[in-house]
Amino acid sequence: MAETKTYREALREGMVHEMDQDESVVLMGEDIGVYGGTHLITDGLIDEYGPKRVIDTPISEGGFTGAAIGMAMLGMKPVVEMMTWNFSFLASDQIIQNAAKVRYFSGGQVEVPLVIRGPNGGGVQLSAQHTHSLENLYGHFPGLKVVSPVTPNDVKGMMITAIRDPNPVIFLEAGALYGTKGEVEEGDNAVEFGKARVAREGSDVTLIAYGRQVNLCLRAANTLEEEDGVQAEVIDLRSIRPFDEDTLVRSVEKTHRAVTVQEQWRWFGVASEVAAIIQEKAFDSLDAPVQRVSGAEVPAPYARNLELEAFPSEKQVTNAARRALYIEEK
Amino acid sequence: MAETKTYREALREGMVHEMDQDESVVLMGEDIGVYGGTHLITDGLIDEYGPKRVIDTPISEGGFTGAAIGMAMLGMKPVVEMMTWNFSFLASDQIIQNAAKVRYFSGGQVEVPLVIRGPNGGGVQLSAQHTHSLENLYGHFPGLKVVSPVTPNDVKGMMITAIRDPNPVIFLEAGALYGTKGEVEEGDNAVEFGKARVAREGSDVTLIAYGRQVNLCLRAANTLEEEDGVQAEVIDLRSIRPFDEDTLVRSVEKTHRAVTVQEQWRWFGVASEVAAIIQEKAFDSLDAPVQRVSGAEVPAPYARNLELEAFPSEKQVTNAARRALYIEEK
Amino acid sequence: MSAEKEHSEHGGAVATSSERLVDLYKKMVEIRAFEEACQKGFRQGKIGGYLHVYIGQEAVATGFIDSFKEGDKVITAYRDHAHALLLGTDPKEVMAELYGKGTGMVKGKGGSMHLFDVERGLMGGYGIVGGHIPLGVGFAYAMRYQGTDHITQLYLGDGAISNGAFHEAANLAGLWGKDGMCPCLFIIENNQYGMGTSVERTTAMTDLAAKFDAYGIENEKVDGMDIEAVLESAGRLTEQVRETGKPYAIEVLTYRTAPHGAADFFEKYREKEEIEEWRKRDPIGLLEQKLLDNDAADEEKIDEIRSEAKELIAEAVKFADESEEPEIDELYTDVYAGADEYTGEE
Amino acid sequence: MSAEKEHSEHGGAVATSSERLVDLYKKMVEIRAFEEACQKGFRQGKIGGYLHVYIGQEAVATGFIDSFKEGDKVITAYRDHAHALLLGTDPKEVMAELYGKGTGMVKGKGGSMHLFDVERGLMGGYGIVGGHIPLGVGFAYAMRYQGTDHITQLYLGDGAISNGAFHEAANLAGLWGKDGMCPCLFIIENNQYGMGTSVERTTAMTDLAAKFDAYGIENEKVDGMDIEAVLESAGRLTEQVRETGKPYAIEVLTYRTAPHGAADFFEKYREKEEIEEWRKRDPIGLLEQKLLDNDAADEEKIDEIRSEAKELIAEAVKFADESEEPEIDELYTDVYAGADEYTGEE
Ligand SMILES: Cc1ncc(C[n+]2csc(CCOP(=O)(O)OP(=O)(O)O)c2C)c(N)n1
Ligand SMILES: Cc1ncc(C[n+]2csc(CCOP(=O)(O)OP(=O)(O)O)c2C)c(N)n1
Ligand SMILES: [Mg+2]
Ligand SMILES: [Mg+2]
Repeated sequence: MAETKTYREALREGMVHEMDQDESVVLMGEDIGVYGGTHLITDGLIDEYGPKRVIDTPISEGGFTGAAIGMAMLGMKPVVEMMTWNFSFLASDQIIQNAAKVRYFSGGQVEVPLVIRGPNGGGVQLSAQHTHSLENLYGHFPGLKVVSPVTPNDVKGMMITAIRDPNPVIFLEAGALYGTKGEVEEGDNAVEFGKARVAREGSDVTLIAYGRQVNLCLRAANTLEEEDGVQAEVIDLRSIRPFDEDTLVRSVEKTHRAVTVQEQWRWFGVASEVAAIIQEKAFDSLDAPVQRVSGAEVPAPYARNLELEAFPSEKQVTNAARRALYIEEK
Repeated sequence: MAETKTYREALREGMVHEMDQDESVVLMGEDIGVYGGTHLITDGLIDEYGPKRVIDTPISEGGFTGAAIGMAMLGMKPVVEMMTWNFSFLASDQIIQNAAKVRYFSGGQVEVPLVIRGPNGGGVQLSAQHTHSLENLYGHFPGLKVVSPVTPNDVKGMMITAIRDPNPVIFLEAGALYGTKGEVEEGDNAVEFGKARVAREGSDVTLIAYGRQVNLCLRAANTLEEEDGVQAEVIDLRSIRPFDEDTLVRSVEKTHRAVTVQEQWRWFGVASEVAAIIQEKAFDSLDAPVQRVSGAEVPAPYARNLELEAFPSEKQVTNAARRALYIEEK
Repeated sequence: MSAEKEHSEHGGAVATSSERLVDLYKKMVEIRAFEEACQKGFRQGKIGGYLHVYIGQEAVATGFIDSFKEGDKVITAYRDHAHALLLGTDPKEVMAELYGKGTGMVKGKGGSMHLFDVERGLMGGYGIVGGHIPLGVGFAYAMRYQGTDHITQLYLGDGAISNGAFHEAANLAGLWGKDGMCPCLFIIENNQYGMGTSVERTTAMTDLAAKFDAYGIENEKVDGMDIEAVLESAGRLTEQVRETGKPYAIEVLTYRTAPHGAADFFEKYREKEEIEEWRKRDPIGLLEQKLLDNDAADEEKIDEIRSEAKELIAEAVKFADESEEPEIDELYTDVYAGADEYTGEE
Repeated sequence: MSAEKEHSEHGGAVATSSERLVDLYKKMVEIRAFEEACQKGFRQGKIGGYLHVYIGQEAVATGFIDSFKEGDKVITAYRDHAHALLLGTDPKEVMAELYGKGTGMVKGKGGSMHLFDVERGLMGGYGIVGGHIPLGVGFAYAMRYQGTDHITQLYLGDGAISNGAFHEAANLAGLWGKDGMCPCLFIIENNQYGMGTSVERTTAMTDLAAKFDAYGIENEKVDGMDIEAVLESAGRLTEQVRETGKPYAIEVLTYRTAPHGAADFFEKYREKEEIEEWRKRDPIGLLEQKLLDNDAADEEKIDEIRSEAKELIAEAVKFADESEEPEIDELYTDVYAGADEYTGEE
């Protein structure tokens, strides 16, 4: 059974599914209760579950994330809303120094079953301070898991998995896609972490992305088929840590060419890691360098024309694929 | 004229050199004044320059880094000591959201001539919360410059350049090497950012590192020469952002093989970027995949044997080189 | 900002000259007209991103910037249009910024949340709640270090007080103030809500001025709907801070009658009646009544001011609308200062 | 921690039974002996990393942990050996941890700064100043949410108060306490220095207890060198926090007569005379004098206690020294919980 739902509805459904099964699941964050949530993900939940399970917090990302870590250490399962991931630098000490490591430096005496979720990435003219894609930043640290679902079905299923995971999970939502629709399985559709998804099969070149750039790659794949007769395979990584190297490598062994696309900045980004992995594990299969497409190396600008220029475009992706295929760019 | 000095002395000399020339240079940080500095870098300077130029701060990394950004915006040149970079997560919002971006989102109306300096990396059993190598983290963000000098001469010359730079500079010192000695040029030995240094010439394989792993690579290069008759070239990146792609690529065009070494964790690290660049820009020259050597994927442990196991070893480097050369590992 | 000021011997509020009040009224009406035009521009899709207007709070910045002297600095969060207008930035350039145009005050790069006019003392416009507070304290130190008598006017919201950045910066200010090295006037715009969270739901101790006791910073409160009361505090405290080099904090009780942001429609967190009650104390309405009562202005004068303001703002909107988007190459400028303008792509 | 407690009707300090005082004396002497052995181990190169001892402050944790009940939680920073010993962890396991051995209480993975004994209520040992405070507040919420009457004893230093993490956590505690959801006792170990910075050089307002006023948290002070005074506060406040679910803060005035860390030799930031003055109020010395004065113990008893403590710690050192380093495979365990134990290397 599957129904068409928005990303927003599916995400909320995942949380509600676990709240109904497990009293230890609580939600925390700024304006998630009385206000209804800035992105309306949690709208109405305070009425249903009460203020002890849907906890409105002051504007203190470090403090309430730290408190949630403490709760998790005692067996609660907090789901913290970072109103946007842009504010998470203020909680980064708690996330990196405590959540990611306390299990290790306690010699395994505690677990931190914590989810921190919120919209990641830009696209709606929020400018420099409100536009970041932080998957590489958090993905760097052992102890954390980092996921980035793009379909409504995945966002529900991965939220269910995230809440059940006994480790801290950085849950990066495609903020620009809250309103997009897709089929969502009813009930428990838990999606395992660490398994990439082949979003489109193809034989000529592999396009690798995650989050909303997956949709961009799918559009680019269509264009490549129409304009160049090229069959692109599109891989949705879904999970940044753990990371599914096998699916990538298998695809490149078939296609011999790869393009990796990210909204984030190029340097030390996910695309760099993908390129490094492919050249390492599929060196002999590669017929061309792995091409990277990234955001422009500037803080995000406000003006619409500049913003559009700053993010990866379909044209950049198709041209990167063409370079990998040694055919002329358009 | 050059004299033999410790890394610590050379670093301090760089700061003093600029303080003497420019009243707008001030030092700030925890215990840098009366206490003498946790690592004794600034010992005695408060007596010489007074408490208005050598400013002891409370334990509030975010607050004083932010204040330093404000000072810099009005034309002062603060050099902030992060007692260790491990505490910088608490200042990351100020560094990333304000220092790196305020020039951009003010439309170029301000400059932020700020240096943030302190020891980076581990090695002395400080365990999980006090052992980080954050070059990729800060290197990701446009608006920042990030450097990582390893020789005494470079630490002085790059400090001089950092203080003169009108942009925020993340100055990552090789904390474990404060006591090591080397030749240091007298006077103004400013070292340009963005130029890598060939620390050893060789023709068979390129070893790429920065910070204290450069020394590890130099040792590995000697071993490779002795044991395998292999001539390794060693490149010290020196500057992570800006980054010198040319020197790298030129070297690999000569050696056809590369190993990149970092103390930091593998995922989304500098070594991944190096591998991505080389496969991109020297694809046809490469005779083997770029090999990466990184820290173990665990929070840093305390016990000495575990810590030694967690950091890159000479053996890992020589074996990585052997893999790149398709000769047997030892 | 040239009108003469009259202070009582004892620093208490005294009647302000009619001419000056009319001038201030004019400013507030202009701000209101500007903000209403913004709301319209947002609905029309001409303004993107986040938009936070100042409706209901006009007397605060108007009153304090009245005491601004050349060389002083103003820094605030994202609710920053009024501050720019009061410091003298042409409304055209402000509106063009919001429209994302190359003629905007920061070239279309920042938008509503990031207004800067450094020449006039406006040091920004910041989007991370609390994040600007340490900067303002740093300005204050720098200005004393450089031997001037300038001060920072540092505006912050009630919501920002819960943030660690506030705490660390206020503590530094108190400490540096002991040596006369922190001429910083903290102006807490307590509009009683941080987004949808009332002050009572943000902290157990709701006396925001008194929070500065913890940092050894003297503090007081003022009614932010009464421009004369604000003026009195502003004049007195600005000069005190300037003289002593010590920080001071003033909690200004006000209310935003507009929603938090332009995209915030529901306002489930407060009652319509509450908004209505506060509208009765609208700072523009109160001043208008006072002007009429005291014969400082008649209905005709009021109408004239209102229609002049409308016209001024209409021109700004027209200018913004007709301006060009930034040149596409502007994407890559202003990342790094200095000759190299390095953008990370060698 | 089984000795009987005697409280006055009015919550004031009353004479504590002799037996109990002797018991507490013994604990403090053991802690002191342990810490001195640590300093020696550090000089010998047997202990690495950072080492922070508790010498001079023994009465604080000893007094408060006396009121600890099963199920309660203790959390502190890196100066944590005493807390472990008082909660009942075998000194052998504590010392083995510092020696980086596999028999250590956290398997040699954490070292001095990261002692945990979760079964006994010790929730750690943290190295980032202030970073543990939000965790302790979270514990308190969780324990009420789970329907227990346990409380958090949250220890923090004077230096930590300047950090934003303190501010945010204390504010949350005050807020949650309004609903009885935050049974957290903040114990400020004011040893007057954060590393080399005295409280006066850290903040303009040095009354650390009063800083909690800003969060609506009741607070008071106690002399941390006088074990009886500490006991009285501990007993009364622990039960009050347990009953009300509201946080409370107590500033405990104490002094570390040892250097900040074992590698900190110079101590340029304080006068030798100051240290000498405080040594006269050494909590162990004061209690010893009291025991002798009141005939609660004679010299012989004292000697016996001291030599038993020495022996206990000597055994711990021997155990630590003779234990094996952790198995090398332990490097990769405890990174992730759950079946997968994923370490990032597929
Ligand atoms: C650190 C951070 N957290 C959350 C937000 C989202 N946010 C924007 S405005 C706001 C409310 C701020 O309230 P207040 O300081 O009272 O200012 P006001 O909007 O009332 O002027 C919040 C939570 C943010 N911008 N920064
Ligand atoms: C965030 C952070 N900044 C700096 C340090 C370095 N440091 C370790 S202990 C210390 C002093 C802390 O003083 P206090 O809180 O009074 O505790 P005490 O050492 O006196 O017990 C400092 C600055 C740190 N560990 N964490
Ligand atoms: Mg507000
Ligand atoms: Mg202290």
